Amino acid sequence: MQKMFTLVLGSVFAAVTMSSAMAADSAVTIVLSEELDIVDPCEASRSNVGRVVLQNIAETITELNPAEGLKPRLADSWEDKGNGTWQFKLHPGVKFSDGTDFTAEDVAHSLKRIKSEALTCEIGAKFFGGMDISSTIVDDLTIDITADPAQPILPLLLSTVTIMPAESPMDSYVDTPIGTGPYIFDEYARGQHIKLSANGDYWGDKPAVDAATYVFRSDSAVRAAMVAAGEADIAPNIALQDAVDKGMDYSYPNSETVYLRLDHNTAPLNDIRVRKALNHAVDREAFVGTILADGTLLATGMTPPSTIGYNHSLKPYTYDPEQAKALLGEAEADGVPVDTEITLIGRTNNFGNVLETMEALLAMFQDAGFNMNLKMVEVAEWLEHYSKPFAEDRGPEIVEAQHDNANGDPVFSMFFKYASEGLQAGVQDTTLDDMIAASTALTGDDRKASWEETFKYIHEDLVADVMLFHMVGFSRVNSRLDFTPSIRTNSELQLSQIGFK
Amino acid sequence: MTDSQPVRELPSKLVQLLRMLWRDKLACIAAAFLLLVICCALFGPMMLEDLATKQNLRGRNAPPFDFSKNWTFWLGGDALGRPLLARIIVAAGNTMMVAAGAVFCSLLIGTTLGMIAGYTSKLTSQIILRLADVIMSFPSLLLAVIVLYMLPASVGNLVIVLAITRIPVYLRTARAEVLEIRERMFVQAARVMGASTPRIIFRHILPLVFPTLITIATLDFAFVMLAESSLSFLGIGIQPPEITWGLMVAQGRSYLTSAWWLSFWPGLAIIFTTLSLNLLSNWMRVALDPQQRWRLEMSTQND
Amino acid sequence: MTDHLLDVQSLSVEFHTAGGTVKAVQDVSWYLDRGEVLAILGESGSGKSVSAAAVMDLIDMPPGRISSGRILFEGRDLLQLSQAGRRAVNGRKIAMIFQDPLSHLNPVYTAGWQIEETLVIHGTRRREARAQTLDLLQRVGIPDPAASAAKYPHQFSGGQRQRLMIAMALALRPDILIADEPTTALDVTVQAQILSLLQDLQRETGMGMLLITHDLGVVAEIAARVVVMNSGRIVEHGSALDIYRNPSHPYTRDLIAAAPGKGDLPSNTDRRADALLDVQGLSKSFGQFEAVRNVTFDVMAGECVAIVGESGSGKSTLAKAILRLDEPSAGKAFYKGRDLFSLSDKELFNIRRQIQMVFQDPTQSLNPRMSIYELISEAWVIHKEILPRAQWHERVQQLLEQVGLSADHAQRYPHQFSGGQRQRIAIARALALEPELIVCDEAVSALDVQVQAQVIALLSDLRKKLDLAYIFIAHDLPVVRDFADRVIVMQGGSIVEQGSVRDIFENPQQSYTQNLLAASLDPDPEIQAARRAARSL
Amino acid sequence: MSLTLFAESPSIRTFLGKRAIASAISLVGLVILVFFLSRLTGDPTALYLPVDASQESREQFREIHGLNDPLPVQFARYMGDLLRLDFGMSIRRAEPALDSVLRGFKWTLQLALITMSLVTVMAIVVGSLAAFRVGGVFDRIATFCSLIAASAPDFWIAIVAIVVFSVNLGWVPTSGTGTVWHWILPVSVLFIRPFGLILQVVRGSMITALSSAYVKTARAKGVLDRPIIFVHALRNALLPVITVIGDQAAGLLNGAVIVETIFGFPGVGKVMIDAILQRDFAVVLAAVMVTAFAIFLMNLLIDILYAVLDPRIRY
Repeated sequence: MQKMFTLVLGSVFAAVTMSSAMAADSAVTIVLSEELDIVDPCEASRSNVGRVVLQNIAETITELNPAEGLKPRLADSWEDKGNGTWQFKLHPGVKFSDGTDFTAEDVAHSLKRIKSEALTCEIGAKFFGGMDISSTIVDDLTIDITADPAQPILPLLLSTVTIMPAESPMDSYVDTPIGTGPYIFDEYARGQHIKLSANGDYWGDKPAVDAATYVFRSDSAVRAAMVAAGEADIAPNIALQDAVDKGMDYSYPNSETVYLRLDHNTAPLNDIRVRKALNHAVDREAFVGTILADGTLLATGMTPPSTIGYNHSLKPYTYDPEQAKALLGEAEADGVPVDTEITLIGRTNNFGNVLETMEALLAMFQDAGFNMNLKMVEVAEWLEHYSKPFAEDRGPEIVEAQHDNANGDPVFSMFFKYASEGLQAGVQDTTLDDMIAASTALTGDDRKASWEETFKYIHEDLVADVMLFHMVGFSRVNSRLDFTPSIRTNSELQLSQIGFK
Repeated sequence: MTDSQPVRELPSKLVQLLRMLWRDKLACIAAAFLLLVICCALFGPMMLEDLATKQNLRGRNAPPFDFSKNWTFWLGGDALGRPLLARIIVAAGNTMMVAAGAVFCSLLIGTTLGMIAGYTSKLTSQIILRLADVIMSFPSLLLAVIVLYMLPASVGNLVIVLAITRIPVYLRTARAEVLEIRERMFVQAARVMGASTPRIIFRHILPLVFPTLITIATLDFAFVMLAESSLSFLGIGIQPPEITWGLMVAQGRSYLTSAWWLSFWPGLAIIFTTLSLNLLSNWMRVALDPQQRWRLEMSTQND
Repeated sequence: MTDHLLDVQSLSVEFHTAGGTVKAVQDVSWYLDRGEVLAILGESGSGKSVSAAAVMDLIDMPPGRISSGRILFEGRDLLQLSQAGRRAVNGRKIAMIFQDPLSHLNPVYTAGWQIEETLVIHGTRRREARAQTLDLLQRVGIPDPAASAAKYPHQFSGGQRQRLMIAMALALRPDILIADEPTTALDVTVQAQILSLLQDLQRETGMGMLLITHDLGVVAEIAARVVVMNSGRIVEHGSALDIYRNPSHPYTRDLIAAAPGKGDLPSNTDRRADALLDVQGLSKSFGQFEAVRNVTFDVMAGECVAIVGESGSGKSTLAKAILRLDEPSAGKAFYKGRDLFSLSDKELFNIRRQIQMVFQDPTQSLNPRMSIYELISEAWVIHKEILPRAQWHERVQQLLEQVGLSADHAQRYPHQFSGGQRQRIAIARALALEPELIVCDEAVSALDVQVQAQVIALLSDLRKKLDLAYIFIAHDLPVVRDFADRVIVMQGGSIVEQGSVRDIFENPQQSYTQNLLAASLDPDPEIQAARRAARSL
Repeated sequence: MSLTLFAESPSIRTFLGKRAIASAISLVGLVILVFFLSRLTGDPTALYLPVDASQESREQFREIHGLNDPLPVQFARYMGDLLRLDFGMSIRRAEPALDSVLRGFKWTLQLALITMSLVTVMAIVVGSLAAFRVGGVFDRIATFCSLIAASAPDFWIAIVAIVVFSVNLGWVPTSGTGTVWHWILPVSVLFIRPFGLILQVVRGSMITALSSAYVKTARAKGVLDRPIIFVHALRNALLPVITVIGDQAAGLLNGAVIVETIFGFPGVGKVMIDAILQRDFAVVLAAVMVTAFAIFLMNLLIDILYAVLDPRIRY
């Protein structure tokens, strides 16, 4: 018995000392929700890749700061040369972690590489689809970049492009990324961890964090538990129900917007009264503070409210099941087949509590008199419903989707979601097509005003979709760190911004 | 005068069986509990369906043991404010249907194939055995994804997935038993009489294999329930608004730290049901084995 | 007080079963002295092994319970000893050998290891034990002891396995050896060898020996005193000769009367001209092994032909081949002029009902899950032309009465009957098909003597009434003496000798047949004593 | 005599040969089935490209990964590569599929070995002792506990264990790999169900063995209870137990998906489920083949073990 007790006590002691040793001094451990399959910086737009690589290993020439707007990073300045061409002056004296100098050639190569056919990098596909990007090297530290068609927000777009050395292969991913950032990629033990250490020759300020270890746990409860147990310092993205510790858990708008995409090509969803009825049937406020976090905003548009051109004057549709029923009745009287069974399609594990959310939505729609069933599908199948080409023989479908736009401009969303050619657009409306095209070409306040018009048109005139929520994310941060997660935490996690208390 | 000694009078089989069940108190409780679950499964969905799906977002995660509320809330409410007790009773229907369906199908198909493998030519037997090997090594998760990708995630299709993965168990057992029983004297006696192969299989061999298979099936019933809940955990099981206990546990596990009752009660339902099945199967193993039966036949005074 | 070596005093043992408490033995007393052989004689279910099991602490409790009595060994009551105390006696002071040595030897350890173990657990050093083991193997007549010690039980023959058991039991020269049916299921020639080995060893060591048996012949051969048991009680006790000559209890009298092979031999009769079954040059091999070699014989209608041989002689294989349960490798068998081996499935199906079989073990040949009615009427389910369904009930009752059972047994299940009754059911089932030839494969070998006599009487009776022909397969000669017309003696897959019963028993031509006859034990102790004397000359 | 003759006829080599052929047939069947069936779960393109990717880049992606060819052509190419032991490239990880799988398998193998060794030893000892006094207090407790163990959903146990032992008590790390301490929770959770199951089998099998005739002989020889249980009965009782141990071990080798997912354990089960959900077909196939092959080897080992334990079994 005595022996047993000693043993248990010993193990407790060992565990305590071990975990405190892990979280020692100026190294941090970050627990991510899924293992990184690829670490190539050209995939940095994927959030888990971005949290490791973006601005830690590979930097961009411009950088979007949610508070201050677009800031220089590897470029010191830029100017619009007209005809879609912008000239960038690069910061001198920057070196890659392998010792080579950072020059315009690297920028040119990186731009080519994100569009490489053999790689299909996500940055290229996501931000530079449907345009050609070419560059002209003026001198070592000056480069002209041209987009065709012209992009008024090209400097903003370039805040997504990670700069890699000119030697990076065009046809294969790198597994030890090299960049100009404040950290060096040390080791990737697949399935276990990634290790970064501070880059001694970094051109900028020396960060407080010396080294970082990334580990992967898919279960939110486990991630939260790890920070609580001192095994990890930051758990970006934990579930609402795990964020129970006021001292460690931070909530922040995470740039995600949840909405229900309506398919305007099928009856009865092609009738505006039916779409309005859907909007009135949802008690949005009931979700906030219950299934969804406090601080979740009711959405009227596809992008986060911080995006330029977001129309703050729009009001969410009121919860009014009676009106919904009345609208349905009207439509029915006009011969709209409102009894047709509608399929509500949700994506499993899309966000925390998606299942409960969808169940609650279904119940609300059914209460309002809709004939609807719910189908939860995993991502591959979900995409077939969400993205064009749609199946020919589909019935009326409502697809739940979560859209992320942390890049400050609606252009990253509008074309895909609302233009007739847009891959995920349920609407086909030429007026809207024109409005989007016009807004995209404008700059400054004109651009802002034009986007606001567009948002209003979508929300009030077309009633295109059922907009639901601007979501809130939770991160758990060990109290020894001086770090506050922000909207950017969804796509990057700059170690240099972390301090110690 | 051994030859003319009077025949022992024994009570009817059912009475004898019930008496043996009564001797094993644990198995008795288990049987009673299962009976209750079956009643819930049969009548619960009819009577409580509406109650169990009535949402109340503002009254979510109501804690258990609040006896001032309707009895359906005595075990608390779930994340959408629905009464847990009512949901558990309603979910019993699907849970039992999935498990019973899967066990029945795999038992039927597995036994048939096993009998054929055990009593026919070497080639057929080899083909069937290789098939069993393939099924055994086929990842059941992939199977689930395939079936539920092509077909909607209904109870029926879940049954298909689970049934296929369990076929080899019965197939192998049935085959092994057949190989043994076919050599027994009474099978030879039937052959001497000219009995056809189907008659030998169904009339002579099957009744002897059956007790073993039923014992395994009882155990498997528990296994299938757990497998179903695992699929739900991975998000490829049955999908809401359908409910099973497994799904309730899976949905509730994210609230473990804040509202433990969400996954605790359905988890308990699973544990109690599988435990009952295991106890009953244990009892059956003894009751159906002539060499062990005496343990249950002994008068209780010595117990 | 007592001065016997082992003294069992008014022992009662009961077992709990479904039907309530069964008293296995009641108030049983017997004793055993050094240097003598005591036999406990009884049929199955008489409780003859129970008191020995109590001596050895082999009764599982529960379900068993010793309700009263004492077992004194060298004056100490064994029942009062601790478990460790009793295990110290077992093997060292009192040893035991069993019937069916194959299942009583641990299949996964070598013979040498198992003998050594007896020595080692009672304190012999491992190295010495090894040497002694080889001596013991030598003594009990196992060839090549060193190689044999490394072999596993399944690699020995039945007789050798019993020798291993004996070596194991006698390793520590115990005071008492209990032998529970040591020669049952062994061939007669092997039985004789084992008995003589036991006698030699007993004389050598001067131990007391308790022999449990159902066989009067074994008693006559080896025992001086005998205790007769029936239904858990001792009915008679005395010297072997006294009891054989002057049995006082009716049970004992019946038992002695039932011993086979004492009737008058039938005279040779002329055989009818037409053969019912004519087997020509039949052979059957399994791989390299030739189980049956070029066997030729015939059976007339209404005739009873006995096939006698020891285990491995191929007699059962022959029967299976004739019934096409196994396909023969070569040869022909004409049944009423048609070759059985070249029949189509359809023709074979039709001929099935004319040749039936009764198996050795009625427990195994009756499907335990079918009622007697179902078992018998199955014949008509398969061969629908025999009887319309309306008459099944009546016919089943008729058949049951014909084989000496009662008509109301039809709804019961096989396990509710005794062994002899089950064999009667099996015979009724065979008769249901109205066959002309019945093959009886060791049909009475597993039965107690009295029951054996009854079943044989039934078979002869049926033969007369229904003009049946039999092929009667048996492993010892006395059984067939009263019953068969002709005898075929087989050895190693071939026929050694065939002829009429009288010829074979009175004038055997082949030495093998002569040995077989000589090895058969006579229930009369005097005759056995005379034979022993003749042998030792 | 004749019996031993038959039992020893085919040599061990022909036995191994036959087994290898049978397994090869199964393996080929498995590959065919997995190859075609997995393709029924849809086009991976949508998963790998951002939702906004254009038709052209989708087309490009399919071209690069050979998804445009008709299925039979893809299959022929795959089998051709397979003959050269080339298992194809993982789309997701941009590395040879076999590398991903073997890396995971290494962990799974260790996990399975440790867990099964513990399970085997514990189940045999406890089960044997329970069988010796059937219906006794020890037997009842052991049986009841083992049944409960076999009845609980493992993901539930896993999460509760983390909450209790790691967060509240702080005894062991929550998850991951690294030190010995990291193994405690996954092994414990994996241990529970096989332990309950195998304990039951050991108990049943030991009851049979202990009531057999040779045990009577041993008692008559004067062997004490403990050697009777662990020397005489156990070796005979092990055969059916080994079969069940094999089945359970096969289950673990297939990857303990749930436990690996929750504890962030980089095993092959995790690799497999990720590959399935991401439609990374090459990895799925490689994982299926590697585990099937491992299970084949294990079954062979079990057959050999049978023959070692029971001299009556000869191939």
